Amino acid sequence: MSTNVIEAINLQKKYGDVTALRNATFHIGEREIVGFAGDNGAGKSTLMKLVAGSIGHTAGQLLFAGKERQATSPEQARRDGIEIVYQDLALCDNLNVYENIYLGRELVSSVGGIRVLKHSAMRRGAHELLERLGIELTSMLDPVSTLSGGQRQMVAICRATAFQPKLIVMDEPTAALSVGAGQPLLELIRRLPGEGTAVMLVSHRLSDVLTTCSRVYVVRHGEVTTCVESATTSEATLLQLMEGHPDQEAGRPQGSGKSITESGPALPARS
Amino acid sequence: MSTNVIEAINLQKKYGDVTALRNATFHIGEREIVGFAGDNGAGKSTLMKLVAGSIGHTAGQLLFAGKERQATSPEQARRDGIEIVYQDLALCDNLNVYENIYLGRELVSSVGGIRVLKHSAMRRGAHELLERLGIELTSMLDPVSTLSGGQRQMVAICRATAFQPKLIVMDEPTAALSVGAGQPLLELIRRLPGEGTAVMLVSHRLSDVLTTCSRVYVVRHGEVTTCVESATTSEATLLQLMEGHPDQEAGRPQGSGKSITESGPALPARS
Amino acid sequence: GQLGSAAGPGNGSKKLGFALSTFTVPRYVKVDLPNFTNAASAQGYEVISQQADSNVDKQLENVTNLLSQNIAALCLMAVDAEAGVALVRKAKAANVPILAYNQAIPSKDLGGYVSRDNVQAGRDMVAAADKFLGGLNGNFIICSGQPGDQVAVDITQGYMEALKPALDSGKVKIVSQKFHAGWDPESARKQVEDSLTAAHNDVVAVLCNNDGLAGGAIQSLRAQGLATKAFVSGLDATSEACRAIVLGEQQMSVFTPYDQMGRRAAELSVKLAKGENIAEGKTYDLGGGQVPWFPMDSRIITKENVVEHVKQYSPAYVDAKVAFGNIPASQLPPGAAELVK
Amino acid sequence: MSTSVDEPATAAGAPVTVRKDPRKLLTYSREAESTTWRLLALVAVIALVWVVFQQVTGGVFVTPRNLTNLSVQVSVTALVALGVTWLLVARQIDLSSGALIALIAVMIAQSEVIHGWGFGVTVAVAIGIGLFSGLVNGVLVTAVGIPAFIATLGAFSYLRGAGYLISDGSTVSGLGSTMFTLGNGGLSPLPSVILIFVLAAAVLVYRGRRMIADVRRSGFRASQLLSLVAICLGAFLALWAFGLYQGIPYPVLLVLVAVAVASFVASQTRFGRHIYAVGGNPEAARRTGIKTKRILVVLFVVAGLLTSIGALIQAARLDAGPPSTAELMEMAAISAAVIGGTSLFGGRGTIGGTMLGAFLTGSIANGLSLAGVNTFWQLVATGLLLVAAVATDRRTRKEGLL
Amino acid sequence: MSTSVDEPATAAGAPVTVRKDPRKLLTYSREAESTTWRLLALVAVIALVWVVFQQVTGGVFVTPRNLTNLSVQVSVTALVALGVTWLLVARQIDLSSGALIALIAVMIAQSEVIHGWGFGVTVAVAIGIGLFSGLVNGVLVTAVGIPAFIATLGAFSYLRGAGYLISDGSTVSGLGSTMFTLGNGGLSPLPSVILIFVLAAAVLVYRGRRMIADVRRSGFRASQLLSLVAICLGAFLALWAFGLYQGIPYPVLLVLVAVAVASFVASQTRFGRHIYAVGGNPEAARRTGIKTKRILVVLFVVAGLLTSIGALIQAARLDAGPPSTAELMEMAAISAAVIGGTSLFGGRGTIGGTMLGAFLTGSIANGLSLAGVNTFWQLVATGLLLVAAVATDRRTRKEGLL
Ligand SMILES: Nc1ncnc2c1ncn2[C@@H]1O[C@H](COP(=O)(O)OP(=O)(O)OP(=O)(O)O)[C@@H](O)[C@H]1O
Ligand SMILES: Nc1ncnc2c1ncn2[C@@H]1O[C@H](COP(=O)(O)OP(=O)(O)OP(=O)(O)O)[C@@H](O)[C@H]1O
Ligand SMILES: [Mg+2]
Ligand SMILES: [Mg+2]
Repeated sequence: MSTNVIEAINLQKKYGDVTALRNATFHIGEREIVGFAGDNGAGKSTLMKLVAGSIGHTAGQLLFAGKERQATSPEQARRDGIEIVYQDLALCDNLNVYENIYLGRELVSSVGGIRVLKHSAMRRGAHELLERLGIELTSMLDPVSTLSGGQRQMVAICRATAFQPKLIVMDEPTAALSVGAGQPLLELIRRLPGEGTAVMLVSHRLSDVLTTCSRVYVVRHGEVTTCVESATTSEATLLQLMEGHPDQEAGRPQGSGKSITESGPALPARS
Repeated sequence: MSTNVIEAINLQKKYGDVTALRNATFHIGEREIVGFAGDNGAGKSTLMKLVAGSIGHTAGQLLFAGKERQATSPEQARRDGIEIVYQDLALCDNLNVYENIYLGRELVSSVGGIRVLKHSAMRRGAHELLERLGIELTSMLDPVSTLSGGQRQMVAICRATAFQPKLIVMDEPTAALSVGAGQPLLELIRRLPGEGTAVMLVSHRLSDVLTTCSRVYVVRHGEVTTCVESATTSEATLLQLMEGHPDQEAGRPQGSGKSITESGPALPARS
Repeated sequence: GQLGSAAGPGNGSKKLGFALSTFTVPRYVKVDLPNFTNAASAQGYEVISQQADSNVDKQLENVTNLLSQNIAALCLMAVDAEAGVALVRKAKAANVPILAYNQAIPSKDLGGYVSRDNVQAGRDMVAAADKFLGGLNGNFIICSGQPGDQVAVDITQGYMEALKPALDSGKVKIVSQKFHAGWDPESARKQVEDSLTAAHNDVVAVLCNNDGLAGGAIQSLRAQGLATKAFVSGLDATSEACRAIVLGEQQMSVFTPYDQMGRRAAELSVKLAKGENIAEGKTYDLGGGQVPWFPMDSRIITKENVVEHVKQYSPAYVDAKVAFGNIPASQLPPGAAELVK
Repeated sequence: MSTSVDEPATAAGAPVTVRKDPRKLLTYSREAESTTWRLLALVAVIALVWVVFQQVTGGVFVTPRNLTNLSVQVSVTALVALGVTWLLVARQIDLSSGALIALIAVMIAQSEVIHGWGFGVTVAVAIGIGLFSGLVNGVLVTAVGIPAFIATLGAFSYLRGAGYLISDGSTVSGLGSTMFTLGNGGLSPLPSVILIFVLAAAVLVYRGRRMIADVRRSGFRASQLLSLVAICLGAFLALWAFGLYQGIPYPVLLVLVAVAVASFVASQTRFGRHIYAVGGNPEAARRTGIKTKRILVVLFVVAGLLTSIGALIQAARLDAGPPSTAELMEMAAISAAVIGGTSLFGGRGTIGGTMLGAFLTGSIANGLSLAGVNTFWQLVATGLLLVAAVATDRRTRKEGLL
Repeated sequence: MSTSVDEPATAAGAPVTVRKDPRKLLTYSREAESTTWRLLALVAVIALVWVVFQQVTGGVFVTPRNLTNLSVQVSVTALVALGVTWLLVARQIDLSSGALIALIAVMIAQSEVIHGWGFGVTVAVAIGIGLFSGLVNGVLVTAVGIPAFIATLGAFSYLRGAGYLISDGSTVSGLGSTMFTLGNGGLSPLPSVILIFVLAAAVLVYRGRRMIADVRRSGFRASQLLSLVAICLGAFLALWAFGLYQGIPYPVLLVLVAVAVASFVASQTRFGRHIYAVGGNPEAARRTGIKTKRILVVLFVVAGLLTSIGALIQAARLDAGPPSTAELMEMAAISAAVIGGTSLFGGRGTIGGTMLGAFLTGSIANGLSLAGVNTFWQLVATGLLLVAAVATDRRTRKEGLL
């Protein structure tokens, strides 16, 4: 299991009396694209935030590259090579496009021992990153608060994909994107494993999830209930798994999709 | 044209040197569901905000029920019976679910001449509204900041649909909704004309737009470029119109879709 | 069961209240209060003291709190004369006799009044200026203390009274008069700096309500090379002022023997606490009634008597090192050098 | 792609047949719950401070007489802080309270003593000035678009200056007897005791019933019981202090009325909700059609009104109109609100918290003064105690100790 | 369904073949542009105030001597306001500046006069206290979680108390000659003129080149030219004032250095960007891995450092360490920042704006004082002018008059 970028065992997150997540057990292999599907409020974003270290879990284990982390923090996650596109984007509204993209990792050059920002290099870099996604913004220099919903989302995506991380967590990256902008993103995601990056993808566009990911974990009512191989799963099956129809609950998937629980190999013993 | 809920003629919106919208001409008839499709940054949200009065236009005309409004304001729009689901939701994060839904239109009962809030009536009302969309929230009493992305969106939708308006403007209402929650919403939207409400729907899910709306306006680069009938338009055509392929530009739609410009009746003279 | 009635003379309480207006002027902590306390404890009385940061509201709370501590008599240095009336009324209601200290209170319910005459101090400063300048003539600057502070108001009133003839005849012109919140020296420095600019340095005297303000004023005079040329007055004869007097940058400071004043007030308070009569001849008309009055003489500290002053009040009140340190022996008045050693 | 796949044991285990989210549905507000804990923590901190002072002052602190004094000493700050709390909730600030009190106090003295106008006219003048000054602040902020900090800082200066100008820097004392009574008199002990008893009983019954209903619905919550206990204790202390000394002083009575009205408005009226909406997300509130500017103007006017009532009390207590009065009152009011949990960034704050905040700072000042601590040490101690008290409060809540 | 459909003329008209968005692509930042206008408006307001005072004072206001005085009078506020600006940008506040200046001034006097320590040691002591006090504030805010308002209000009280305690309430005067020179001396006129000339030339060349490049890329913008003009005017005034009177005073020199360093840090370093990020969206900044707490601590420490430099100037100017000095300095600093466009809600604020804000309030105080206005009227006028100046500033920008 040492090849897993990340592994979670019975992860739990409570907000006071509210259990947002319980019994979340999953793993992401290196260079793997794994989807997470679930209803609204199922706990997907909570899970993603736990992985990115922006909140801490209240029980269970979280292992990065095989090593357990008791207390996670965003800094630690960044050092571990984990990037995330938050559902709420987490942009600094008063900063401009390239400042947001390079936030915390600004390009600097040393001038007489003092590290000076390379504004124009960052501007160019941001431009290139946006071009990878096939878009152009009216101004790289205005605060991102003046951008449209989709444009803001692209900025957040650029930030996460800019620094060749080991794992990118994407929480609904295509929600605000038009079809025209969504496709290049999905293609980009598919290219990422080739660049050494694993991806965790949360999306309500089930077709995107199924066509992009190798496996899909189903999150329901705060639990990671099952895992399916996307090659053998239809949208309808996935939907049923998400909504938890009684027959699905018992572990008998309908349609063409197969729950890996039944078809996959037995669980290897964990060291 | 007096049956139009709203009509815009050459509407323009400039933010300083940035022209977000120009030459926007369109109309929404009574009990009509009209879609607006366009790329990211095309100007859809700007258009919706103009209609809802939360920003003012810099040129052109905006007519509500045939009457022109020079200066619009959210209060005026509400009085005109216009409700909107903003793309950024515009929720008060510190208020709870029912307070957000009833914000500005709280239910009150008169106790000795003083209007006292009917908290439990609002709580029940909010519960019913959410049930219409087939959902349940962990707490109606917690600030909406603790809700998931999709749950927040539903609150915004409930707020817009709660008071039998004449026109509901929906800016990407399904963006954060799961498939399971999106379907009931689309059904609700389809029911709205029956209740006397017209709908302006912005969505990047083109299939939703085509199956729900009678007509779709295409917004591109800040212009409302064309209008198609959804019955005769395929997703692919719509996409091409949005992206503005050269052959579309000249007004020759491809595939099965037909631009109303060509097939529809001539423009009636405006009085 | 009103606890308040338990207080007052003859109830056997051995506590005296001493409500001061501020501690930010050094004399109160260093001279008045210790002398008062010592004199009172010599007679077996404990002193509870409060001070009000020159703030009428705070003094109201102070007095209320003192009265709730079962004191036998209250010695009150009012922040504001008029506002003191209500305090006297409160004390009387609680059956506690009250002695006004340093500051008159226009109430006939006072048991007595121990004072320095602040108006007189103002007149003294003008008289000194008259002497130094050889006649009142020219442009004056007035630096007054905290707005609303009675000491500031009274001294300034003293200036105006003494200057009136010269002002009326046009021989003296006041180019600037300003009250300074918190008696802030930096604020005084700015005032004098700006006034010098406005008057093109044609200023012959700066009358200051206390030594701190004088210190600020001297700095701006120095910057224009006017220190030692223009007349500067102050109040309290602090170490700082003594130094300036030695250097010739300040001509005089008014000083009241606060030690005697404190002791006197303690004696009188104890008498009041015991319910004894303290009427003794002099009375003060407070508008509405005469009250027994115990005036204290102020003295003027100049280069001539500054060494004597420092000798007498060092180290309790002034610091010889601050007053005379780092000054060339040639400039030191006789006897000063030994004090620094 | 990895082929080994984990599967949580539960999924293959016992089948779940309900569609409902099995996660606990909350029938109470966690936000309100945490606010309650914050208030309880503050009560505990105040109790701690009291115990310490009771020791230090040799038993003088917790006596009916001193508690009565304390409650009166706190009353002006409490009234001003009430108005400031709402302004802070709506993302505004008011730095002019102290100067306004001074100006009004001067005018009260002028009216009663110099002009010989009666109590009624004087009150009208006082309140009129308060309302007008609030209106000016509100208009400057909303119509002219000056940040509240600057608009009220300007007022801080010009109102204070006006007070000095009108009084010519000197205090006028000797107000009329009605005015004097307003500041120094009170309800006599018997009706006071009855009033407190009735009030406390009403609150206890109302809250007790709600608690029982809540216990049925969502189970027992310690915070509810503890609040009841705290209210009982408070009522008992009030009964003891006011009953055994001189009854409820009028200033305290005014505060009680203001608090009751404000609490009602905050939680039971549209206007109250809109204040919080404007503070939570001004743009969203505006877009919902709420007249945000009008609300802000009203809030400034209300702050002016409460300040003018405070000024009446202040002048009446001093029996004079000193133009230098109420220095730093604005700071005292803002800190009371902030200590009570009001955010300077808007959207959050309760009236109860502000009252406790005012009581905490008032207790510290009163205790240090009673203990006869040297002033300089008093300044140091005030600062340290303030920080320590708030730190204790935060810690307690953070670690769920209370 | 309506069958009549509008179709904008353009769609059927001339075909567009480019995929590029035909809407203007901005090659400049509108945000920066509007900030520039705001600063220009402030400059205009200051100029207006100057013209008025020049009339009222009969020509004394705009003289080399008075401008030199003014610049020195403003210097302490400017230094303190610089640190406060960053704190405000990062959503914090510092109410302890005035008290800290007093404490440090007292310590400077103690060190030089009582202990006879040299200039170097004294400076070290002063700066040490400033840093430490800032650190305490920072730790209280970040580690203990006390709101900055309360933590620094506590410091406001205990630092002032400490100053009184150490000095026992009395002022110690007669500092060493080096210290005295620091506050009262300056660069002699010739090097001053050269320095100003070189500095201004450098700024003009740098900005001029950028302007030319910008004109090529995105066309001419009036704001750029006007800024150049404003800089020229400022340099000319400085040349005139300092050249004809006594050269650049050391306090002003210190301010210049601080402003240069701070501007560089704000715009050209990571740390600078992170301050704005933390203020704009603290949670987003934290999630991006920025050590927000560390940044806040550093900002409090920097504020302490700048305040300690201000205290050195203050003590040196007074040649003494009065424990009562610098009352309300914190308010003066905060208002300078807010007048200069810094938001109390974080994320927005410039150093240039703050300097102009300090200059505006300083000019008003100096002008009123020169004009010999009575204290009470001065208070009224200060308040009214403050409000009027900021209102003019807002109006001008709103209506695009400037
Ligand atoms: N800070 C919080 N405090 C309390 N409850 C929270 C908090 N954050 C999330 N929750 C609750 O946790 C549950 C899961 O939320 P989460 O955001 O993880 O859902 P999600 O699967 O991402 O949903 P969506 O598809 O709508 O984004 C929700 O019921 C939500 O109300
Ligand atoms: N406040 C503003 N200031 C300046 N420019 C703005 C502002 N708001 C929007 N714009 C610009 O106007 C254009 C249109 O924005 P709008 O939000 O209307 O797009 P949209 O069609 O809704 O896009 P999306 O699908 O991404 O939501 C964008 O280029 C955006 O940058
Ligand atoms: Mg989510
Ligand atoms: Mg949009």
